[in-house]
Amino acid sequence: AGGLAGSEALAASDNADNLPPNVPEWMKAPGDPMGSQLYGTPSPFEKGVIKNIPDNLPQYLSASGRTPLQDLDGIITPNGLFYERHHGGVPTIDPAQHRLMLHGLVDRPLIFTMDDIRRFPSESHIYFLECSGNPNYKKPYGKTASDLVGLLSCAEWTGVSLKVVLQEAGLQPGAKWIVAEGADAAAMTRSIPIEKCLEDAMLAYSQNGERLRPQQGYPLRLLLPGFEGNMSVKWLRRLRVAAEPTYSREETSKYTDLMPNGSVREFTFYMEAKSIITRPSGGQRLSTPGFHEISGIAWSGHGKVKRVDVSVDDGKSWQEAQLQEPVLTRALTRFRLPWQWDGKPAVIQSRATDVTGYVQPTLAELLAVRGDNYYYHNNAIWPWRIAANGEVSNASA
Amino acid sequence: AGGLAGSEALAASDNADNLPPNVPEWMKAPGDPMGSQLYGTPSPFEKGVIKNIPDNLPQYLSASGRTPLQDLDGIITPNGLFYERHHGGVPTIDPAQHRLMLHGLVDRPLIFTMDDIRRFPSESHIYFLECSGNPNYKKPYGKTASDLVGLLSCAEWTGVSLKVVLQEAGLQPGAKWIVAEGADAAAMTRSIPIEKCLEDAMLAYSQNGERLRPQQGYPLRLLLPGFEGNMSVKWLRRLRVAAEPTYSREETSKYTDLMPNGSVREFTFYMEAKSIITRPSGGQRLSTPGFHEISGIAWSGHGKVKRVDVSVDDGKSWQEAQLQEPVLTRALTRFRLPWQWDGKPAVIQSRATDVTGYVQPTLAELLAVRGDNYYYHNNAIWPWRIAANGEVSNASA
Amino acid sequence: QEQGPYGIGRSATPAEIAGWNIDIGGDGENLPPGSGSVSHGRMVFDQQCAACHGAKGEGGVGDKLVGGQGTLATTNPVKTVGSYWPYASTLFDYIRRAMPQNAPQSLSNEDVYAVSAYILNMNGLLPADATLHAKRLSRINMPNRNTFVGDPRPDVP
Amino acid sequence: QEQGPYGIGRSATPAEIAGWNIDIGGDGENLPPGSGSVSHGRMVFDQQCAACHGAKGEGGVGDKLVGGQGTLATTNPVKTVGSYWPYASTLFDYIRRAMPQNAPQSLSNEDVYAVSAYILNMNGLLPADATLHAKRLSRINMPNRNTFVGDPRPDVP
Ligand code: HEC
Ligand code: HEC
Ligand SMILES: [Ca+2]
Ligand SMILES: [Ca+2]
Ligand SMILES: [Ca+2]
Ligand SMILES: [Ca+2]
Ligand SMILES: [Ca+2]
Ligand SMILES: [Ca+2]
Ligand SMILES: [Co+2]
Ligand SMILES: [Co+2]
Repeated sequence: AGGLAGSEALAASDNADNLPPNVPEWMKAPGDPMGSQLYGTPSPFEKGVIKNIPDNLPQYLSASGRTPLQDLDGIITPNGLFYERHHGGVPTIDPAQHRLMLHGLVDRPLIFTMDDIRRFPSESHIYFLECSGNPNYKKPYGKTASDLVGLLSCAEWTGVSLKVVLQEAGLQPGAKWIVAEGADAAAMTRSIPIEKCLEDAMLAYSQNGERLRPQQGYPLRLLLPGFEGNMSVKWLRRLRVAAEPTYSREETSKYTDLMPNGSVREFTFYMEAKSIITRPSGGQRLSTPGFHEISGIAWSGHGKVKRVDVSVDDGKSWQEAQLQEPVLTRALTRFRLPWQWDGKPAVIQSRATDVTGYVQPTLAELLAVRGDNYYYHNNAIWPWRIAANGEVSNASA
Repeated sequence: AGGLAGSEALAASDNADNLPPNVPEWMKAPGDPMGSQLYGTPSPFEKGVIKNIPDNLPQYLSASGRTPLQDLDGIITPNGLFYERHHGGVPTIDPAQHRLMLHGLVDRPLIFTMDDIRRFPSESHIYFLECSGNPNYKKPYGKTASDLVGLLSCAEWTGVSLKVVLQEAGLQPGAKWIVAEGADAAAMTRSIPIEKCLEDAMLAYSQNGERLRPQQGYPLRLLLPGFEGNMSVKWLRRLRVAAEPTYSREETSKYTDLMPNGSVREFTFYMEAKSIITRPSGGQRLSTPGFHEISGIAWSGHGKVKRVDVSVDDGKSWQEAQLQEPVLTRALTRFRLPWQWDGKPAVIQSRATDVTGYVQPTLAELLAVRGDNYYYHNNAIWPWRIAANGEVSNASA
Repeated sequence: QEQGPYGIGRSATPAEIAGWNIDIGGDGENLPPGSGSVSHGRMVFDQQCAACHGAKGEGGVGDKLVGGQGTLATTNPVKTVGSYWPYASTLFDYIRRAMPQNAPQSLSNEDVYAVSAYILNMNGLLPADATLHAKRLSRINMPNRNTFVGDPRPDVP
Repeated sequence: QEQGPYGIGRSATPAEIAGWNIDIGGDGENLPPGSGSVSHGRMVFDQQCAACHGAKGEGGVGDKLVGGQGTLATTNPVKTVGSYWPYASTLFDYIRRAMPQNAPQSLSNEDVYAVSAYILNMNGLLPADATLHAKRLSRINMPNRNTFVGDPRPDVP
């Protein structure tokens, strides 16, 4: 799975029974019967492609598991590998007993069943979700793309526009914020500006076609495209329309950004433009000099990715990468650049520019302004170092 | 999961411990710890959303399992629910021992490892795949959308353009067909016109981000967008460039279309424009008169869907449905129409038109020309009957 | 109060809203009646919190809850309720909804007031003989209250 | 034979290609040497095929292999090797690659010739004393050969 190296070596160490001119053994006997997996799973040979969990977590109720970005292609994250971050474990919710309450500055406080929610007009969009602590600003930085920015995934979401649901209740004058609450053991609570709620916020119940996974908020979650992932409250049970934010623990103690002078930025919602090369990337190895495609993902909370530039000479020069169509708003965008590796040490990196003209900064530029006590919203360029033997490692580590 | 009815009833029969004003039990104790599923699975409450397998199959080595379309939203099929059709079971292939041989009318016959294949420039596209026998033309017709057209799924595929791989070997003059062979127990063999191979054919290794599932051809499959699914040969091990088709059993005995006069259409590759309403659809029930969105999927092997019309009065009048952007070439397109159900019996149906101007026909129109011995390429409109109690059933059954 | 455009959902009753709405505003809005003393809070803390947060709130599996004042602009900032949090009301809100982590929403309002009082006391923000209630909690002046600013990004490059 | 544009992959040797290329053309191209008689084919069939296809090829878990000639334009068409298949060479190709279903690619070329001969014989397309080999197989005139036409769609609406 995902290795760039070693298959010729592997094959050579195997016996050659299955290699030409021999007929491989799996053609000489029937395979597994149809329906042996009523809900399919990956090949046993992909068993290493799982969520990436730090080895040294103090506890697992409030923790995160990362998408193995370096093993994935395209822009869709399969649901089984979607990143996880939660604060009180993953609740097991019976959808028939789940309710969404909508109250506060509305004409008609309402309670909805899941079937009610599904009766509203629906919409589907491919959006990324990213945790804002992805990663923080302090060394040691991770080894792989997943270690660095694996709190990032992308899926096709289906649900109802929050605006439509708000209209059903009728917003009252003075409605400026909506406080969203999850039905988990953390009763996760975040305040969202009303502008976002009326722009592109969704109440999502499906993810890549099927119903949300428990780890992603089954049976209902808020989805705020381009905002830090924590705000897209999972297991959504309550929306309170208010004049002011609630100043919850998650928007004061956490998810605020400490500057070197001790001042703190609050309500820092947007995930700014970012990109990373996933192939070749840390932990992989180029098997041979010669042609290797450089491929990665780019995204911006502010809208579409406009361009991605790639440097293969440690930032001295940059070439524009090709973007895979369709380039979608607030979705991952796959970029690619053909490359001939001459077998010499090299440093490669990517740099995204979004529709607003914003250009992804270097880590040094971020640190110069923000210092390394700043914890969230690190959208630095992550260069990879390629050694003469083809091994790829984090050039910033 | 996916029911349109009964949640109020369900909730009423449950005790009210978890309903407002009470705090539900899943907020009062921690949920499952992060990482308890290193590869995630759906909620236990979705255990009924699985592949749909006919109850009376003679055997399971050469058989099919259908996507539960009526339970899905959007256009992406999650990999676990992607439809299955194979002819010798699902082989378990070690990718390190898998080879692709490319030979015949080429300058340089070549053998590729999987790592070789992955070194080529890659591309990603969202394409549907549909089995051509989806369904056949004889009664009884199925009860649900899945029974009718569930041999249909859609994913984001990543791989290399077949054209690029062919250029690596160098096509010789006279190359008109490519014969593709699978490494399964059926050694599945199909002939593909060279034009398709040079247009948009792919060798795909990833599906919705992760590597192909075994049921979909792990580690490598051919992908022929818009052609009948059987031709997108799975477990691909060999491509022979030839002057003529091979007339394999699968392109003569099967996958040919018998006309009423006894003549047989062969090499009928394209899947023509088609659509179906998935919600409300057979087996579901409208819980109450009032607003219900009509939602479904449309697709065409010839390119993009141009429009979908929906009738709620048994075909007397038609309204243009809204298409979910982005509308992609040879991908599923989600359509929607707002609808107020007055609580009276009704017949609803959808009709797709593609970029070529082709309009999806009725079953009667198809039968008039093709008769019911014709087996494949049934792209009929499937109307749903809604009873006064809200129950939805197949109006053609 | 006519119906909404789609006629979907049913009215939420005041009792239902009251049962579910546990949000406390920054200014103490929606704080419940009741009160709790620092000394009772110490008992609650020792029994139900210290295992994770340390006997003196110095941290463990759970966050450090005490100290750090004056460190925010240093190379080793220590962020706690006392040094970092802008609103004391958030303490009541968060403990009630999420703590103790093994049994959230199990404390009475009185115990939440009490244990909040004790944490504030350990941070030097409430005298040892104090009793906390809605009005008093709303008036507590958190040291870091005025360092919070809005989002000036893009700040780089 | 210089390299391709990307220099990826290695040359396939003639022996490797021969080992893997089991495609037979409609005109018998690539049929291997060897031969098999109808009578030997009956033995192979009885032992390795009849369990699934019936003692006389009338079908079972596996397809019906015999009969149906003249039924294609009726309301009950019976599609078999004898009534439907345009090329006899396909029979050799398919049996060799996929049958018996429980052990594909286990028959010798001789046995494939033989059992093909027997199936053709049961369909009245080969005399009982015949022996099948590449040349003879290529020349067999399948009854349904000339009803195959191309794809005229769109045919409806
Ligand atoms: C079983 C372990 C455990 C127990 C018992 C526990 N906590 Fe916690 N507490 C935690 C963890 C873990 C966190 C961090 C949660 C997160 O970040 O999602 C936390 C966070 C907190 C915070 C927020 C700190 C910050 O700076 O953001 C407060 C306040 C708190 N707990 C108070 C309490 C009180 C009061 C009690 C007892 C009534 C208690 N805790 C019992 C584990 C525990
Ligand atoms: C274990 C069961 C089984 C055995 C044993 C078996 N077959 Fe089959 N056969 C099948 C099945 C099932 C099919 C249909 C496969 C499909 O459609 O994918 C089939 C298909 C065929 C077909 C194609 C029929 C058509 O009309 O397309 C031929 C020819 C055939 N078998 C010949 C043989 C011969 C010759 C043998 C013995 C050497 C044999 N089979 C042994 C199960 C079997
Ligand atoms: Ca072996
Ligand atoms: Ca690890
Ligand atoms: Ca109960
Ligand atoms: Ca069934
Ligand atoms: Ca206020
Ligand atoms: Ca020829
Ligand atoms: Co008490
Ligand atoms: Co023999």
